Amino acid sequence: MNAPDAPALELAGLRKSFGKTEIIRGVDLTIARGERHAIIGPNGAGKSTLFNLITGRYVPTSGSVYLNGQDVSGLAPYKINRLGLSRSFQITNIFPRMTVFENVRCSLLWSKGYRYSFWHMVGRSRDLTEATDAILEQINLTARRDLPAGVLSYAEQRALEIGITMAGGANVIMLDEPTAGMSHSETEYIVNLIRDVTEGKTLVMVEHDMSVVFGLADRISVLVYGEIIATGTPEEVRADPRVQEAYLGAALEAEH
Amino acid sequence: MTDATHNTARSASITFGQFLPWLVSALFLLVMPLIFPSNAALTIMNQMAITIVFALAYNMLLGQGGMLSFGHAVYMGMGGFMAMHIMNWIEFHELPIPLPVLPLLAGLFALGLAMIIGSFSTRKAGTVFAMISLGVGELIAACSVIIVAFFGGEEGVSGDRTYGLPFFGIEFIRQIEVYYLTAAWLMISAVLMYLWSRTPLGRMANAVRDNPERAEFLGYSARWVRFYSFCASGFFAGIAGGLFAINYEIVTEENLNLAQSGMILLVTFLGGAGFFFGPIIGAILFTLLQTVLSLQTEIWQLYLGILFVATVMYFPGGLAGLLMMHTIPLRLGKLHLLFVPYLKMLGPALLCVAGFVGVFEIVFHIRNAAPGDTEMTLFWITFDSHDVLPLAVSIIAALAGFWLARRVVPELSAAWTAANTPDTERLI
Amino acid sequence: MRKTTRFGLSAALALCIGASAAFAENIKIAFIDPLSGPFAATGTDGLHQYEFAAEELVNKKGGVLGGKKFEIVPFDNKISPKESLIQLQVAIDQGIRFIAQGNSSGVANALTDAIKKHNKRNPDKRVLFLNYSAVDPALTNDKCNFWHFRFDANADIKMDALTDVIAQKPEIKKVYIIGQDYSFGKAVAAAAVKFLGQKRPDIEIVGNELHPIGKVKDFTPYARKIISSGADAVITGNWGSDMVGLGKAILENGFKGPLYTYYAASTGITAAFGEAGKGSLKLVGEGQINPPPNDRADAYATAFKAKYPDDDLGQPRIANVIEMLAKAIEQAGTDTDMVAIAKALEGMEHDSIWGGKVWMRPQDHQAIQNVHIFAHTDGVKHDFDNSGYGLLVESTVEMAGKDSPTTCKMKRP
Amino acid sequence: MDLVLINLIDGLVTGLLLFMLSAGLTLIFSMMGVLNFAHASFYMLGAYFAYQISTYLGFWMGLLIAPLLVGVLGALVERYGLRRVHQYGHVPELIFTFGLALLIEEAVQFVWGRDRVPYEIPEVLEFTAFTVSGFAIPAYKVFMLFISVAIFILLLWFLTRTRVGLVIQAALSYPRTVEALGHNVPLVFMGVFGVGTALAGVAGVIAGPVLSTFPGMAFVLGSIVFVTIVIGGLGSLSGALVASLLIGWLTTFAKSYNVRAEDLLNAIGISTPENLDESLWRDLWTITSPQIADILPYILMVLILVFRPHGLFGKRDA
Repeated sequence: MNAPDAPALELAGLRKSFGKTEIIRGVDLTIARGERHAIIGPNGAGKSTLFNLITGRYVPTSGSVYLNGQDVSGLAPYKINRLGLSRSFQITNIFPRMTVFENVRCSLLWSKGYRYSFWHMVGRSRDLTEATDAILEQINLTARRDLPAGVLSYAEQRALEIGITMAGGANVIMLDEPTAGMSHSETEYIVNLIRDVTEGKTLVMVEHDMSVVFGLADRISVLVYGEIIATGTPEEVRADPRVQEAYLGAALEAEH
Repeated sequence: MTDATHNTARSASITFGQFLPWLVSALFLLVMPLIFPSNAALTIMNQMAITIVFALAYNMLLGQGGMLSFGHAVYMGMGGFMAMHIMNWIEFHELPIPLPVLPLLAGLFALGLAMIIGSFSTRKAGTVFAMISLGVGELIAACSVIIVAFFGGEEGVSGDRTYGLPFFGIEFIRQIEVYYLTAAWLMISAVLMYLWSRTPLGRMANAVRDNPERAEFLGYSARWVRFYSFCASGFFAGIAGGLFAINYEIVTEENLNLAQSGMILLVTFLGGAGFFFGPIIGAILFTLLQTVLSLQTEIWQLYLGILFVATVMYFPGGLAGLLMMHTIPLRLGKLHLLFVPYLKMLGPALLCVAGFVGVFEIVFHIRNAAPGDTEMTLFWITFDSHDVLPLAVSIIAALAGFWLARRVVPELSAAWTAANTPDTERLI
Repeated sequence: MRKTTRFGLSAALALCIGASAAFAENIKIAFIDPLSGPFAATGTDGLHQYEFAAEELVNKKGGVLGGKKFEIVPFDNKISPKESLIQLQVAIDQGIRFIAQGNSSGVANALTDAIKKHNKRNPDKRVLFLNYSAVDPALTNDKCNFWHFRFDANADIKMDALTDVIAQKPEIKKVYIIGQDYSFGKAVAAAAVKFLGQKRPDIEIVGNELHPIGKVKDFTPYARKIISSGADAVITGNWGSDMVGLGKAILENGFKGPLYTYYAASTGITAAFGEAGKGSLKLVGEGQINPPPNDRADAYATAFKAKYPDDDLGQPRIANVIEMLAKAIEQAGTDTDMVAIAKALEGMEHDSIWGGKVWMRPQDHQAIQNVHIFAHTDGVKHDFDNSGYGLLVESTVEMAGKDSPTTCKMKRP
Repeated sequence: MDLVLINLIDGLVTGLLLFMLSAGLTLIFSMMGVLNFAHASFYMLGAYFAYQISTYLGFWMGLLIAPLLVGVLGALVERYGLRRVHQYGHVPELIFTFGLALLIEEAVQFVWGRDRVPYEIPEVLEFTAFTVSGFAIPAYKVFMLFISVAIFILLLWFLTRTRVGLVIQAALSYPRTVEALGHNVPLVFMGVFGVGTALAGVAGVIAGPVLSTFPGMAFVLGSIVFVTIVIGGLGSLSGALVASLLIGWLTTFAKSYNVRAEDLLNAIGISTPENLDESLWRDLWTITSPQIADILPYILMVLILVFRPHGLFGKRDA
C-alpha cells in the first residue's frame, strides 16, 4: 500500500557483502518525493552496488529498502518496477535488434495494462502508438523511429535509454551515470533532457561529472567505502570538510 | 478491435501490406494440388506443411524468444501420440468428434506438457535451458520404449483416420482431402503464430531475447515471458504432431527423439531464425533435400552437414537473412548494381561446388560400389569412376572455381558497398 | 522461394515419371530399406542380394509371363517408419505393386498397416508386401493381413527350433536371457521362457533382463552379472552394435559356454568376433550356406561373392522371395491382379535353393522352412566379412514350427 | 557380494574415461564459455585416427600420434570456425558445435564407412591381469586405468605448476580477468581448445578397442559427457571428476543388480495393483534398474538443474 506521505525512497541499515567483503556497510538515506538526488563518491565506493540493491538486482544482506513507504527489499526487479521505480544502466542497456519505436513501446506495455496479453495486437492500439510517439518526440528521436536501436549513435542510445526508463510512468527514476563517456555538448543535451523528463518526479542518480551533479541535484549524498559520509544540498556538501578531504577535492581537481 | 477503423492511413496500408502475403499463400496452397496431383506429391507437400508448422513453433523459441531447445520434438511427438490415442478412442467408443479438430486436441495436450516442463525449464535461458531441454528430451525418448502402454514401444501407435463420421461429407480417404485439411491447419497456425508475434507478449519475448535484464526493469518477469512463449510453442508443436498423426496414421518413437529435435533446429536455422518466414523457407528446402536429394545421392547428409555448418559460420541469418540483406539495396533502388557481380560469381561458385561434389561422389563410388561396377553417372555424364581423368577434372574444377570466385570477391564487395550507400554523387 | 518449391517438386516428379517410363515392361519390386545412415550397410547388402537374385534366378532364365523381367527399385527409408510411408506412396505412384522390406519390425508394422489401408481404399491399385526379414511374431498373428507374406522364420519359430537343440544338451542347466528393451527383445525372452519351460523344465533361468537399445556404452557390468550367475548358456536377440558389445564383453570376461543369438553374423559382426567367437557363438536362422547343400547353391554363393566381394549372403531367404514370387506370378498368369498372386503364394510349396522345402502357410502367411543352428567358425567355404569366419550348420530342425499356433484371423477379399 | 568390488573397479574405469572427456570439456567451457557439443566427436576421431595409424605403425604409435592429430584439428576448428562464430553470440556458438558434431559423424562415415572398424586391443595386453574372486580383470582394463590416472596427474601438474596452467585456473574462477592480465587470449583459447580435444582424443584411442569404434560412438557418449559436467557444475574440474565417478559407479551398479520398481514401490508402501496388465501404469511397475541404468544420469541432471542450477560444485550459473 502506498502511504501518501511516505518518502519516495528510504534506505534503512542497508548492507551487502560479497563473500567476506562487505561492499555496502550500513546505509541510511531518505529521499523525498520530487527531489533530485545525486549519489557521488570515488571509484569503488559501492555506488553501483547500492543502485543494484535498491532496484532489486541484488538482494541485500541485511537492512531494508522502502519505496513509497513499502518494503521492497529482496523483491525481483520486475516487481519493484511495477511499484513505480525505474532505472537506467551505466552501460547502455537497450534492445539493440528492435527499432527505436519498439524499444519505447515495450517499456510502455506494462504500465498501459497489457501485462502478458496475447489477445491484443500492439499495432492496433492507437493509444499506445500515440504515447510512444509522444515519448520519441520528447527525447528527440522521432527521426530515428524505425531504425534498429543498435545503429544509433552513442548519445542517441543514451537518450533512448532515458526514454525507456521514464516511459513506464514510474515516479522514482534512477539513472546510473547518464552522461558517462559523453562530449560536453552531448552532456549538456542529456542534462536538459533529464531535467525535462523528470519534471515532477523523484530522481536518483549516480554521476561522476560534477558539473552535471551540481547543475541538476537538489541534494547530494557522498558514498565512501560503502558508507554515506555526508548528505545535503550541493552547497552544504561542497562545504563539508570531510567530503573535501575524502573525495571532492581530488575529484574537483581532476575535473578541471 | 474497434479502434482498427481509427487507424492512420499509414498503419492501414501496413495492414493491407501484411494481408497480401497471406492471401497469396492461401491461394497458393489451394492451387498446388492442381499442379501436382499425384499422391506422392501430396504426401511430400503434407510433410512440408507439417514441418512448416513445427519449425514456426520452434522458432517462437529460438528466433523470437532466444531459447535454444535440443528437445522440442517431444511436444510434437507427444501431441501426435495423443492424437493417435484419441483417434482410436473415438473409433472404439464411437464418439462424435470429427477428425479436423484432432490437431487442436493434440495441441492442447502438448500445451499441458509444456506447462509442466516449462515451469522449471524456463527459469533460465541460455545454457541451462538448452541442457534441461536435452535432458528432458532424452528422458522422454527413453521412456517411449519402456512405457509401452502409451508409446506402443518401437512400433508406435497406429490408427485409422477414416473412423466413420464424415465431416461435411468428407471421409478423408483420399490424400487430397488430407492435404486440404493440413493446408487449412497450416494457414490457421501460421496466422496465429504471426499474430502472436504482434501481441504485447510476443513483443516482450523479443525484448527478453535481446536483453532479459532490461525487460525485468520494465516490469516484465523474463521467466514468465519465456514460460508463456514456451507454452505457446509447445501448443503449436502439438498441432504439428496432430497433423502428423492424421497424415501417416502412425506415430512412433522417432517422432520425439533427439534426431528429430536436431532436425528441427537445423531446419529453422537454415531457413533463418531471425525472420518470421525463415522457418518456412527452411522447412520447404529441407523436405525437398530429404526427398529429392536423397534419391540422387547416398551422401546427402554429408552435404546437409556442410551446408549447415557453412550457414552457421557465414550466414547466421540463414536463407531469410540472406534475402533480407537485399532490402536496403532494393529500397535505395540499387539492386541492379549487384546483378553483374552476382552473375560473375555464379559461374565460379557453381564450378567450385560441382567440383567438390564430383570429388566426393567419385571417392564415395570408388569405395562403396560393387567391384567391377566402375560406371557412374554424375551431372548427366556417365564415366568410369576408377579412371583418373574424372577425379582430376573434379579437383581442377573445384580449385579453379574457388580461385576464380576469390578473384570476383573484391568486385562483389565493392558493388555491395555501393549498393548499400545512399546516392551522394549527384550532390557533387 | 515459391518458384524453388515448384521447380523442386517438378524435378522430383519428373524423376519419378522418367524412371517409370524407361522400363515399362518390367515387373518392379520396390525395395524399401535403409540405404543411408547407420543401418545402410545391412540395407545395401539386402539390396544387392535382391538385385543378384532377380538377375540370376529370374531374368537370366527369361523372366516371367513370357519375358517380363524383374527390376528392383531401391527406396531409402532411413529406417524410419515415417520415411517408409512416404517412399511407399512414391513407389505406388510409380506403379510399383510389390513392396519388399525387412529391416526393423517397427517399419514392417507401419508398412503392413499402411498397405492394408491402401488396398482397402484403392482396390484398383493394390500392392503386396514381401517381408523378408522382420520377425516380430505379431505380423503373422494379431496384425496379420492378406497382403503380407513373411519369408523369414519368425522369432517364436526360431526360438522353438533353438530350444529343441538346447533340450538335447544335458550339460546346459542354467540359462541367461538378455535382450534389447523393445518388442523383439521381449518376444525373444517370452518365447525362450515358454519353450524352455515346456521342453526342459529342469533348466533354471538364472537371468532374464532387458537393456536399453542402442544406448549401452559398456556391457562389462552385464557380463559380470551373467558370469556370476553361473549360466551355462546365454540367449540373446541383440543385433548391430549391441550384439557386438554384449558378445565381446561376455567372451572377454571369461564366459565359455554357448552364446545363442539371432543376428551375430555379417555386416562386420563376424569380423568383430573373429577367433574370440569360435566355439561359443551360435546363431539360429534359415538358409544353409555352409556346407553348401547342393552345387546350385554353391555356385550361387560363389557368383554372388564374385559380383559383390564386400557383401555377404546374409539373408539367403531373399532367393526364396524372388523364386516364389516368380512362380506365383506365372501361376496366376498376371502381374497386376494382386489377389490372384496372393492366392497363388498362399500355401505354395517351394524347393528352396538352400535345400529343403519352403511352405507358405495359408493361415497366417508365415513361411515354414528348415531352421538351422549355426556355429561361428573358420574353415568354411563361404565366409562372412571376408574374415575367414562364417556360419556352419550344426543342427537342423526340419520344417520348424509347422504346427505352431497362430492367432491370425485372415480376412480374404 | 564379491560383485561389489569388481563393480567398483569397472565403475572406476568407466568414470575415469568419462573424466578424460569431461575435463577437456570443462576446460574449454571455463575459458571460452562454449559448451562444445562436438566434444565426443573428437573422441570418436581419436579412435578412428588411432585405428588408421595402428594399421600401419601399430597400436602404440596410434596412442602417441592420434591425440596430437585430434588436438591440432581441434585447434584449427577453434581458429577458423569457432572464433568466427563467436561474434554472433553464445547460441550460434552452441549451434555451430552441434552442426560440427553432425558433420564429423557424416565425414567419419564417408571416410571409414558405416560399419564398425576392426580396431583391436594390442596383443601384448590380451591376457588376464588378475582375478578378483573368480572375475577376470583383463590387462587392458588395468592399462586404461593407468593411462587415465597418468593423464589426471599430468593435468593436475599442468594446471598447478605451469604458467599457462595458472592463467587457466584464474580463468576458471574469474572468467573476465584473464584478458586484463595481458595474455594473448586468442592463443590461449586455441591452445585450450586443442588440449581439451586432444584429451578427448586420448580417451577415444584407449576406449575404441573395448567400446568398439563405429560412427555412432560419439552420439552414444556425447550427451552423457554433457550431463557429467552439468551435474558436476560447469567450470569446476573437481566437480567434473566427482560427477564422472558418480556416473561411472551409478550406471555400473544399476546394471549389475536387478532392482525392480515393483519392489521399491512395495517397500514404500504402495501395493501392486491386482490387474497389472490393465493398468495404465503397468510399465512403471515392471521397470528394472538395468533397463534405466543409462538414463539415470539424465534424471539426475534434470533434478540437479531444477534444484541446484549451478551443479554439485559449480560456482557459476550455467
